[in-house]
Amino acid sequence: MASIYLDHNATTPVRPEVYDAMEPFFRVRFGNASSIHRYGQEARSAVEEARSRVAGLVNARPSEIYFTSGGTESDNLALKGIAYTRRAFGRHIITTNIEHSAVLNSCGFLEREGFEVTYLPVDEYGRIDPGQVADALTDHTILISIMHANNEIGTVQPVGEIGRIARDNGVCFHTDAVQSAGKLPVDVEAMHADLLSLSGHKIYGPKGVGAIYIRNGVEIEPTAHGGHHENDVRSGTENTVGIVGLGKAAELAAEEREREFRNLSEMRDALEARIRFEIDGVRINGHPERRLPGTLNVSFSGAEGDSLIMSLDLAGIAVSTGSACTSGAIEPSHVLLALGRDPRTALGSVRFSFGHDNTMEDVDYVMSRLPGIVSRLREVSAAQVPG
Amino acid sequence: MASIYLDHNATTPVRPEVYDAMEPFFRVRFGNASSIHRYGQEARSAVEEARSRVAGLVNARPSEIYFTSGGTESDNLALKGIAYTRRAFGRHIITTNIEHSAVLNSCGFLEREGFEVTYLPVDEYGRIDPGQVADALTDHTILISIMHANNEIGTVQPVGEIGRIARDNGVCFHTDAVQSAGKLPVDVEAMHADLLSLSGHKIYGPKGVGAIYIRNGVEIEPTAHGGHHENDVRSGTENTVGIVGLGKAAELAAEEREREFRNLSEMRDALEARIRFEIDGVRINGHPERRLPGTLNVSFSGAEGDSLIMSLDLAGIAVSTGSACTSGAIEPSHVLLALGRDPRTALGSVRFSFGHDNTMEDVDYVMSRLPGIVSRLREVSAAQVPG
Amino acid sequence: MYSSTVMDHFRSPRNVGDLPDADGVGNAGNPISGNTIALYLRIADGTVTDAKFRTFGCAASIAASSMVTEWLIGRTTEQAAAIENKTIADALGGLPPTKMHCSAMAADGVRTAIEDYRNRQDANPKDEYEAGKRQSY
Amino acid sequence: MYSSTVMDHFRSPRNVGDLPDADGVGNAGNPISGNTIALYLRIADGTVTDAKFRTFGCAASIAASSMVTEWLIGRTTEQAAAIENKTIADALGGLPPTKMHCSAMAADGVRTAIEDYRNRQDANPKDEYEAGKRQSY
Ligand SMILES: Cc1ncc(COP(=O)(O)O)c(C=O)c1O
Ligand SMILES: Cc1ncc(COP(=O)(O)O)c(C=O)c1O
Repeated sequence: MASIYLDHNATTPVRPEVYDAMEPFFRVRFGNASSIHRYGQEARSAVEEARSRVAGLVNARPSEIYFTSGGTESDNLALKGIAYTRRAFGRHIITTNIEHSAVLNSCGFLEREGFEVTYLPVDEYGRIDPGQVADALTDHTILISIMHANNEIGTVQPVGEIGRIARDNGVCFHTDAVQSAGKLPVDVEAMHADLLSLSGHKIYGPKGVGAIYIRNGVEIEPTAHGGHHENDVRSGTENTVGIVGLGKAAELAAEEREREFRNLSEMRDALEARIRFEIDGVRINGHPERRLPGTLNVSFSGAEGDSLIMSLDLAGIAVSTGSACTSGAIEPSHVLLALGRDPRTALGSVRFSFGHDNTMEDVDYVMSRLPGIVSRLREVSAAQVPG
Repeated sequence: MASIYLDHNATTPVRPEVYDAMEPFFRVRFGNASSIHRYGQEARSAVEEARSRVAGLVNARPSEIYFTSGGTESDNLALKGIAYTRRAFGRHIITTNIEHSAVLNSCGFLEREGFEVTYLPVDEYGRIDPGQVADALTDHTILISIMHANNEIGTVQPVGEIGRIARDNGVCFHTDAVQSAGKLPVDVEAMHADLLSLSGHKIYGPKGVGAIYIRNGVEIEPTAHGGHHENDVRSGTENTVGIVGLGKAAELAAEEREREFRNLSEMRDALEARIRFEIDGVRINGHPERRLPGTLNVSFSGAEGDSLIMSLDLAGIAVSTGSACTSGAIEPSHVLLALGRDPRTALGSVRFSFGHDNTMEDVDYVMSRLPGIVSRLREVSAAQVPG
Repeated sequence: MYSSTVMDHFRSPRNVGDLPDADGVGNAGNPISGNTIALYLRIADGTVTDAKFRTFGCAASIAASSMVTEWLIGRTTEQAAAIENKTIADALGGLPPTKMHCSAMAADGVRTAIEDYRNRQDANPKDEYEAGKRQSY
Repeated sequence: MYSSTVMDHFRSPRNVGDLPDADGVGNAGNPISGNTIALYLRIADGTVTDAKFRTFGCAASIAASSMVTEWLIGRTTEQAAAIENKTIADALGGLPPTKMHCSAMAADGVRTAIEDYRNRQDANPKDEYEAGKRQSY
């Protein structure tokens, strides 16, 4: 049976080059990077090499990169770490209503701890206007956290301009670049970013490892206290295997970004064109141009997302409704609602996300099955279709 | 050249069985465990199988096990999570002055946040008397956190009795079992533990993954907020590879614990006897009986620990001074000072920690080099030796 | 995640459609932001003789809807009115805890359809016995 | 972690020992809870002619101590007194930032030894020229 993976925004397989780089660190070069004997030194030098590679991906200095357990931890550290460090100066944070739940729920926690959070609304394409950010600033604003590219719809934010506003106003700027790394240029200088989150498993590295860029001189309260690892920003024995994998993945991502962009765009655009042409009652979610190359989010009126995914899965096509949802409860995506979609339309949406190993044949295969699946589900729900 | 690893309390190599279990999850079964398609379902079932195995190691129910990024995160979550959840009932925490820095520095953070922490002193062997714990309880005590076995000296605490006191007084009990798992019986029921920390890389699993046991019904504020993973206790895309590795490692640890205990004890006791017999001016740190099987911490008067380690490393023997120290600054171990050692003696200490692959020949090899190294360093420092 | 019965009913749902001259129609679920079912029943002599559905929802909702139509045919209105959410889930070989609400929706559909049938009966009793029996409740 | 020069001086430290009739002795470091050095100098005509050390400390401290004795022999007391921590670290081919304090301890040892020598000279000047020169400071 076909087995076509089109859910690369959820996670990616580890690339062979990455796997090969990691392999020796499981059993041979397995030392604790903080040990002073040779096992430790071998691990340490591998960790530092990986740090340079990650720094290279985002145009930072190696000393500004700290390893974490993933994008979620990086986001939590950025939000809470800055909030706790700067709370004497103010307790106001600005973000958007389409951030990843790692940012939104860190903000929720901070609100319960007495911080005030402004959730900026986006336009129908999911874009923030930098002017909105400027207008939301108060004397008490300590942090702006706005993602580079959205995981569900792929919309890319004008982070350079937002960073400029933050810088000019002496406010910290964090951006979640988990989805954009390896697909778009990510440059902490061009973005005027003070903090930036990355995750290994979205760029063909391993799960359970991520990184955070913290500009030299920006103080941060750790969220993981302990043995003073990672220059006292993030404690815990270094995950050498994961870090080496992330380093290698970052290197490949930087090298191949332009080619990747072209390939992913081509496949995504082909699928988008064919869906529009061959299926009625569809609506594309996200910005027409300012969008991640491989991401295509589509609403199919009258067909429910989970059923679509299940049917596609039975046909050997793996896609998702947007963010991998753990609760199992059906809830319309907060991102699609933020675009102004009605809940029913939001519920009938599917995200296709292309990756390194996809080909144009995959597009053909999807289009050999998708129209039939959509009409079958519409048949099942017929009386229920509004409009 | 010889290559003898005697630093298993710092970290362990991944065992081949563990490696084999993990291997398919990098590139083949690489799905996000929260995705609903088959890639996700494969990952999910592997994660749940691992959860059962970890539960088996500590006699818990699978639903009471949550995966984290390691022992440090588990400790942070236990301390801060309970502190934040229960602060309305009181702000007093009881721990010891020989805990791992993950616990001590989480406590330090909580003190800065307005909690009060009692650091119980230990006796000359590093033991806490349960009576001390009972005496330290106040009406405001919400949490007792006392480690099962100490990483530097191996001393084992009477956690069952301490847990009993906690239970009888309606106080939460957390124990850090990072070092004891796989070496001693670890049973959350016998310990009356409400929370318990584990780490993968100390039991021949991978680095960057750990677990926390949280008794059913114990509420906890997460430290990583996000996509509601791990039943909303710990967000972040599941590190399937690491979790599967931890599961397999836990299974092996449970199966082999008794044999491991005998082997490690035998080698440790042999090394201890020979050091006492063949080298003057030594002192063993830790409890003579209530001690981890593979751990031997020795002070060599007049020889400095870092130099000893470096010299042993040059001879192909990897050991450490106690905890893998990341600052590089020389500071006497807080654990040895807590035993009442003077700082100079504390600085002259080395921890040998045996593991699965060591043999009696390793003991012979160490003893063919150690006496010469100690006397050479004593010669270098001669005038400096006090007493 | 899902039992083979769920998958079977999702792949090949039974009794999809509507009954233009149904004796009872039940709508359940959340039409604004969730799954919905429309259940159509034909009832004769106090017994369900035909059942059809339309469902907008996840795989479990569709399977539960399909299963419930099969279950209904041949049941008395009393049996139907007393349906429990668990009955449907059990018939499906179980549902994940987070999907139990799908069987609940199907059960609500049944109860609403029976209620609709009874209301119609009350308004226009064509079966005195049935109407009488119902009054003894 | 360490340069090959550090490792060489750590493996085979030069000038380990003491000089019973030293002209200047320098103790530095933290005798209670840290590394310590005892540096012994023989000085003739304002020039270091021999140097020995005893050090309790990490590999970097021992290497720095060894290196500094080699550096000292043949230097004038002025040169010795003006020693900088960085001079020693550089001679060792660099030290990790967290180990710079080891070269600082060795430099302190030198300064203290020279001071001790000069104090002895002041108390019992056998070299008038040297004593006079010093007063011009
Ligand atoms: C935009 C964004 N931020 C953060 C995360 C969280 O990263 P991780 O899965 O590594 O915890 C994700 C993916 O899940 C994401 O898409
Ligand atoms: C007793 C103890 N607790 C906690 C930890 C921290 O675990 P990890 O290295 O997985 O962060 C360690 C080891 O470093 C330990 O020995």
